[in-house]
Amino acid sequence: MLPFEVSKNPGETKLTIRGSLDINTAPALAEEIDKILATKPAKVEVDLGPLDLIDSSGVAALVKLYKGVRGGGGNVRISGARDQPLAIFKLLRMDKVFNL
Amino acid sequence: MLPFEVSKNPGETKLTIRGSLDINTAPALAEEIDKILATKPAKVEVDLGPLDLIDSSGVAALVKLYKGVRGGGGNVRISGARDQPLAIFKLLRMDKVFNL
Amino acid sequence: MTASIRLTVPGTLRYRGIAVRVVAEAARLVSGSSMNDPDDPFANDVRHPFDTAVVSAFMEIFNNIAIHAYKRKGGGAIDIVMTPSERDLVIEVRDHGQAFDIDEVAPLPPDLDEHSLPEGGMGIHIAKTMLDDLTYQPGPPNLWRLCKRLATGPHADVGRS
Amino acid sequence: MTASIRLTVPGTLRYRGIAVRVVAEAARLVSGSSMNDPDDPFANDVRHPFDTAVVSAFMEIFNNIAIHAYKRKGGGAIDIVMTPSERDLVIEVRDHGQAFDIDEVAPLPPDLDEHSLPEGGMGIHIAKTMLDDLTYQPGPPNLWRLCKRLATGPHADVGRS
Ligand SMILES: Nc1ncnc2c1ncn2[C@@H]1O[C@H](COP(=O)(O)OP(=O)(O)O)[C@@H](O)[C@H]1O
Ligand SMILES: Nc1ncnc2c1ncn2[C@@H]1O[C@H](COP(=O)(O)OP(=O)(O)O)[C@@H](O)[C@H]1O
Repeated sequence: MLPFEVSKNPGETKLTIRGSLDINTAPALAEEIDKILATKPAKVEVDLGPLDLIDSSGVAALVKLYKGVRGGGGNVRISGARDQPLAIFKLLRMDKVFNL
Repeated sequence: MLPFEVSKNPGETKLTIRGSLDINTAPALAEEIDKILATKPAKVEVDLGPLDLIDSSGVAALVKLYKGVRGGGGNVRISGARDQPLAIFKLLRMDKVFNL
Repeated sequence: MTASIRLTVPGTLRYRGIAVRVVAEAARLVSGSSMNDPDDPFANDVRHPFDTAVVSAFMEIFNNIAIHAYKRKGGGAIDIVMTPSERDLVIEVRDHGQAFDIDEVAPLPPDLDEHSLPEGGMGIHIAKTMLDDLTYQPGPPNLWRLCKRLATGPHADVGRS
Repeated sequence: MTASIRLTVPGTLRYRGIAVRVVAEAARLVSGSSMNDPDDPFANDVRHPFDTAVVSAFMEIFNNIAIHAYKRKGGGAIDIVMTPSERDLVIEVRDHGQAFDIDEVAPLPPDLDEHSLPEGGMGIHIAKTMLDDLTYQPGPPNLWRLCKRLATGPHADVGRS
């Protein structure tokens, strides 16, 4: 099973990430992100509620998604971060940019 | 939180055991079993559904309960064993005695 | 994949949980039951028959070392070397506690009924039956060698009783 | 409680999961977040701020050794010695891969906005900020020393940024 799920509705792509987003699992997400970016989405919702752990490779994948969508004129909404992932975003001061 | 729960109804005592019943957790259960046996129960239901792991110390605690209740003329019903605990009961050929 | 994993912990029951987890992970490297379950990075159920056999046997060996060899007082280490290969897992466990004669351990009674249900003396029997091979060599250091092969047929990896 | 736990694994990302689990357990021995959760013997969430800090830092150090020191090719071991005490956890990590000059690692830009969000170079920063002390001594063996103290005040153990 993949550590993420993508669902596409008209005008919105939803990405749910679960478990551990790390150096071993981030490469598969990065491929999915490339596919998402290729669709030039207007709005991407990222649900981090089921995410338990993240490392810098996982953060890099999310940053790539964020920059890619914004660079194409779209919007990203990240929600649900808790525990260790939230601590990491705060440490990196990304909580403000990501609006967590 | 204790690895077990006891509920008493008239004529029946129900014991639910969860997690790991092993050399580190069995002593607390053995104390509880002494209390249960002191009530000379006519019927004890043991639910092993939430039990993930057992070792020989855990088995010994259950045998003590079984023998104690039967020795006092009562009945024991053990149900719900699965995975590793079930494999251990089968290996020890206790599945037949315990009616699993 | 024949590199080894080595874990050394103090010889008390406090460290049993850590050791059991590592052994469960080593079993998973052989059985292929996923190590990084994306749904729960730390999920660690023991479900696969191979993992069940390895973990069940190892728990008994660890308990016995802490209780009988180190007499619940610690004072020495338990050294565990796990060598996973494609087909089997070999675990060597060393301690510097008191040695014993494994041939003197009485077997379990062959037929169990309600009255003969054992309340002890099951550990070595569980470990032997769950594994393909279990040897003990008194030391120092005392050396246990646990070997479990990955079965290819169905229902073939738990117990041989 | 000053006995050490030692884990040695091959220096590849395949063994990251095992190492992270053991470090999480070692952190739990200090923070007191239960090691044997009776509800799930293998539950292993990282929730306590102390555990969060230790695990976050260790994951980065392990990644870096596998990727930069061993260049994703393995070929050597990663040796981890965890010494839990009542007040802190000290973790020493040794590898025989390529050494580097930690003082040359560029810091993260102090102010982040949408455009300066980093896509790399965060690992050492995360590890340093999460810990009370992080040192690196080029080898062989190269030696990382991670130290995290248990905070007594509330909200005091995650990050110092
Ligand atoms: N590692 C060990 N070191 C010393 N003695 C041991 C060890 N393991 C087992 N023994 C001895 O063998 C006996 C049988 O062990 P076991 O089958 O596990 O049952 P139990 O531990 O319940 O007695 C123990 O009572 C003990 O005397
Ligand atoms: N263990 C290590 N061995 C060799 N070089 C390392 C090690 N850790 C870090 N480095 C070097 O320091 C740099 C910064 O590391 P880090 O902050 O983790 O970011 P990243 O790994 O994303 O580049 C790395 O790019 C690498 O050149």
